[in-house]
Amino acid sequence: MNHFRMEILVKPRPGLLDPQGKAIHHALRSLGWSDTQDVRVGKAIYIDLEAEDSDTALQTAQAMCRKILANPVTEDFEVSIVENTERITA
Amino acid sequence: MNHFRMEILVKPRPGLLDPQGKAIHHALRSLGWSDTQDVRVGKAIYIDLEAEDSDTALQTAQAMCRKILANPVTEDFEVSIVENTERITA
Amino acid sequence: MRVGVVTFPGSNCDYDLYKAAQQIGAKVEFIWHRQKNLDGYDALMLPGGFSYGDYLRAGAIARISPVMEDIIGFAENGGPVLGICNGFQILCEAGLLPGSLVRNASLRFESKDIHVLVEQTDTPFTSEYQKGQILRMPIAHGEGNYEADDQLLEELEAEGRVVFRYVSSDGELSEEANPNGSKNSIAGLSNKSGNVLGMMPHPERAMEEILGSIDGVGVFLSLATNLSTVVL
Amino acid sequence: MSAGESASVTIPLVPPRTGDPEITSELVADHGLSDDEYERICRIMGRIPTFTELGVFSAMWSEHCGYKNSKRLLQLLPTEAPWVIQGPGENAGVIDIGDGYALAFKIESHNHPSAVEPYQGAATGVGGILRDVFTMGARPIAILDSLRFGDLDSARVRYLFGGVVSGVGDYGNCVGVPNIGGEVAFDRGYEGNPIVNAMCLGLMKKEDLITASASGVGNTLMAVGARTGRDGIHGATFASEELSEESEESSRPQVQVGDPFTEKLLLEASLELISSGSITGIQDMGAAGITSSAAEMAGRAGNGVEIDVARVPVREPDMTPYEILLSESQERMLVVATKGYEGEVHRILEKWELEAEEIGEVTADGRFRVLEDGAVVADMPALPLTDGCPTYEREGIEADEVRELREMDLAEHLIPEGDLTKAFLLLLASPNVASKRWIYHQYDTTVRTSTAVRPGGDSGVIRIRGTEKAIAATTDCNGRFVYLDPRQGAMIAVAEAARNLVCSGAIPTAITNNLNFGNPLKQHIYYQFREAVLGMADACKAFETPVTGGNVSFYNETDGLAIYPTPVIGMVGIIENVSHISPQSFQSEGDDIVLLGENTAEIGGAEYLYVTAGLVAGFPPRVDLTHERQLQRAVLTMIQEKELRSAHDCSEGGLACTLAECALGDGEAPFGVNVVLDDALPPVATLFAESQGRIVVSCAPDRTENVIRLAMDHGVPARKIGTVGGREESFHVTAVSGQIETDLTSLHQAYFGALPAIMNTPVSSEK
Ligand SMILES: Nc1ncnc2c1ncn2[C@@H]1O[C@H](COP(=O)(O)OP(=O)(O)O)[C@@H](O)[C@H]1O
Ligand SMILES: [Mg+2]
Repeated sequence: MNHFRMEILVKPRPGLLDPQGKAIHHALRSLGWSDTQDVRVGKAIYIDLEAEDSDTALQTAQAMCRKILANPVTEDFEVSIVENTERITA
Repeated sequence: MNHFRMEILVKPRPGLLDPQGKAIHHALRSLGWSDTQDVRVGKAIYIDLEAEDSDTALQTAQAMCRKILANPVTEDFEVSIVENTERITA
Repeated sequence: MRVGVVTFPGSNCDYDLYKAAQQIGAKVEFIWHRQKNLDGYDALMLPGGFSYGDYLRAGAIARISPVMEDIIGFAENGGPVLGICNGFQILCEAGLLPGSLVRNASLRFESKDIHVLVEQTDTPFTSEYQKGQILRMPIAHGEGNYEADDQLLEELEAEGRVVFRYVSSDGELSEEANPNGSKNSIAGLSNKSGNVLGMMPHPERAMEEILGSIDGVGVFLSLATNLSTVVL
Repeated sequence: MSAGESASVTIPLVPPRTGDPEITSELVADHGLSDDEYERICRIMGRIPTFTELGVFSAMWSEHCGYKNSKRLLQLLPTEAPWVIQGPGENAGVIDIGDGYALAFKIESHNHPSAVEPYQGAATGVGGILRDVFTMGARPIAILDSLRFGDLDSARVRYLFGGVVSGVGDYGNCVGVPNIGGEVAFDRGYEGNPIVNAMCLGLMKKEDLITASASGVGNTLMAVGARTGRDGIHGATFASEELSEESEESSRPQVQVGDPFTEKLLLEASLELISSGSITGIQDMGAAGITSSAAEMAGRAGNGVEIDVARVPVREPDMTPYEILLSESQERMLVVATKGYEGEVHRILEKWELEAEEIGEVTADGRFRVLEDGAVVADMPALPLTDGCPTYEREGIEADEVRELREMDLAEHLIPEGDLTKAFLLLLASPNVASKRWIYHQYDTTVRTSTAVRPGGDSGVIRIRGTEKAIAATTDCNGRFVYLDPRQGAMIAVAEAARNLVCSGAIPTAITNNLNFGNPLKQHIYYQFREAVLGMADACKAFETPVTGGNVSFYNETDGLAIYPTPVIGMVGIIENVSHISPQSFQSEGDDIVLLGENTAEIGGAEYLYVTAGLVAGFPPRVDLTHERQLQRAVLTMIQEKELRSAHDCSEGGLACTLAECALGDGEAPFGVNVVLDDALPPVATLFAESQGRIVVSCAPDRTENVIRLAMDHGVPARKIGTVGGREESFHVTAVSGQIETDLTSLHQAYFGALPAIMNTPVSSEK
């Protein structure tokens, strides 16, 4: 088994209102960053898991997204591997 | 001026409590993903901005993080450019 | 005694706080978050609610409001500042109080009556209570889980800055009595000099029998007593 | 001139807009319009409508806005009383509560959006009902929510339930309006079709009442609040693909996202606008967006409106007039500013960091005219949009299977299978009976510092500062009863609501209702609808609680299977003096427990049948409106004369569960109970039947005689059934041939532990 750290980025679907992004945009502008055009806020989820290989790891993470991590109606997700270490067995 | 889309990942500091990560971890395990070892949840913030060049864009985003986007007591951040388009001037 | 209640966009306990301060005889005024110059106020209060929707982190955007600079100045000059709920969160974000308030351990908004133990009576907001007194009042928040590293916690405890701690109705510390997972069951906290107090529970909602408790009156009464001795 | 016919001789021609699709019969059908309705539209227009005009008509003549299939029956409801200031037809109903104050209140459904996206669906439902109330000039002072879901053993149902509760909570919590009650029921009849109804109460000085009308020719129409995006455009009637080739699914989201922070600003700004005297009308842009708010406001004033969509602030590029007119983006208002006062409107909105844009004006010609950058894209008579919608009365026939279920012989179920105590604890732990604390601990119930009775009691109570009064409110409906007998079930819903208010010390005053049904084009559904409306009308007359407004939600079906008919009653009552506020739980050891009303063997539709046999069957309990009236008068008198220590109405789970609730209170320090029931009935009936017209009261022993005499004076049967025990004692209820005996810890665990335990198991958004 290998150890993987997965990075899962969950973002609001384009076109949907993003109140968080709107409020942050407003704040950035009032701090003087007037060249800011748009802000969208999503989640970054890091999961450490064990899997046979990277394909399995990716598939597992995707299944997790569909089942629980992302809201299929309002969010899109992206999955990638940020770390892959062979497990040291004692 | 160039147009940049910045990706800003804000994560809870290692060692600090992450109630959301803990809850997701618990849920994943009870859904049968028992090979999951750790879950951390942060924010993914996407900011569209105009800047001279990519260095300026990165610096701006970092300044935003220090000023407001991340809480220095509990969070770390990472900044990168995910899109860079030259602006078409009319 | 002139008390200012600061309204940020999204504050929703400003009126409640106004009424509570008025009940103990204070002259109360609302301060809009863009106001500069806070001359003439004897105490400032930051109310609960959802300033800027708490959309980034609770209190993070309110912290950059124009009024905050003067509030920080006021506090540094020893002026009494009380932050309740969102007000507490803003004080932490602004650095007037250490640590931060993160999502409740349950991940749910928690709204119910809780009990706190009064541990410090040498602040301008708690002098009318007895040490060891148990108070009952409502909480209503989603991010009240007090988070600090071990070093800071040690410091806070050593300096006696934990003013209120969550306990059961008979004064016991326990996991069930801690409604949000706060480190060391911290419900309320003061700055080093004691003039700034942040707390998650709502004393302004425990001011009349008809509301279920009058245990919050002491907070406002303490302030009135302290200010009248200072001013007169 | 009657609605529907335009008197103008010259018919304004509007050239087709480049890029808009051609009007074909498919397009008309996709807009949910029948051939007859389309012909009617052509007659009204005097020509073929443009694409934009078709969209406007289809929205205004949809079931949702036009009340096609309900209007005629709704006219049978009583709507008048001396205390009614505003009946149906406005954003919210308004009643006079004395001392110079008026109460605005209304209920609204968000069932379909919540089935798709529970969190946002519920959140935006709360947002909409808040706006309906504050656009009357009233400050929202309380929220209630009435919810229905399938059985909680499904992970998807738990996901829906959890999402809805946090959606309701987060929105109201952020805006700062206390939740004071509501209801929830779980039954396979709602699987796939959750019901999410939200009710709001608002308080105002009588003189601050403002209505939503576009009065004053030449006044300026302003769009206020959030920007317009492509949210929920024609959600109900239009399939997105046909709109244009390049519009992919992702650019046309049906889900509306709520922004409670903007709502809070909008609330403050609106109330400031209203008191500034710079506006003559204001309305929420709810269903069908700018179209319905503008058309309704024009209709009420008998005026016309002209709007330039190019001036509407938008969130996305390249929006067409069609999209702008029909967008259902949240947190937006249409305001009619008095000519010359636009600057004042801007000033107030700027203070609250919100946008306001002048988008048109009130005209004298009675037309609904839309421009795009000066070019006319729609020009139609305004009145037929609101008043010209055809209405239908249909034939209703009861479904055979319902009659069979109702007439099912239930005798065998009156004999308990095993231990009565076990059955009782199971019943008490059923999510339909168990404590709903898991829900309302997620709702701020104490903000605004006026909540005298929080959720968990018979009704929520808000005191009115500066007066001696308080307002009580409740929502009620047992869908199983309505399913088994719609007329009876609807009467029970009204009776129970009134009983709940009375138990809290309030005089039932008026109702708002939310009629949740299946597809009205089906005969058996229309039957349910008609019978329920008739039952509601009778009961409202009996209780003198006029209907001041409400909402109809049809088409709550999945795979052809409809929900139980669920006409939710939202009732408000006045408590003359805050000293009359009465708790539902026992207060003192040694007090006597008195039962008002009679136990019967009416087990039909009871939760006991569902829990023990999975059955929804039998005749629902009979409701005698005269008895209910007398019972309620009696209890009110007892409360006002300070004879009682507590009063609690009997409902789901029957008498045994009612006694348990009285004993447990908020769970901190339960009382023991010693009750002996001598009814000549099978114990299952005595303990668990949900017979109507019963209230359990407790009083100091020296008041018992008086209480019983007062009841008799009102013609209400009453008897002492036992005493309140000590904190160390047990819960002991004896019926003629069986008994319940359990310690208080088990009682507590069953009642308070049930929902948290269920909701600690995983949820899933997957179907
Ligand atoms: N079930 C009902 N009983 C009585 N009046 C109703 C009912 N349903 C709707 N109404 C009234 O019809 C009018 C139109 O309702 P609706 O379209 O829901 O208004 P809104 O603009 O608030 O959505 C409202 O005044 C409402 O009170
Ligand atoms: Mg409606």
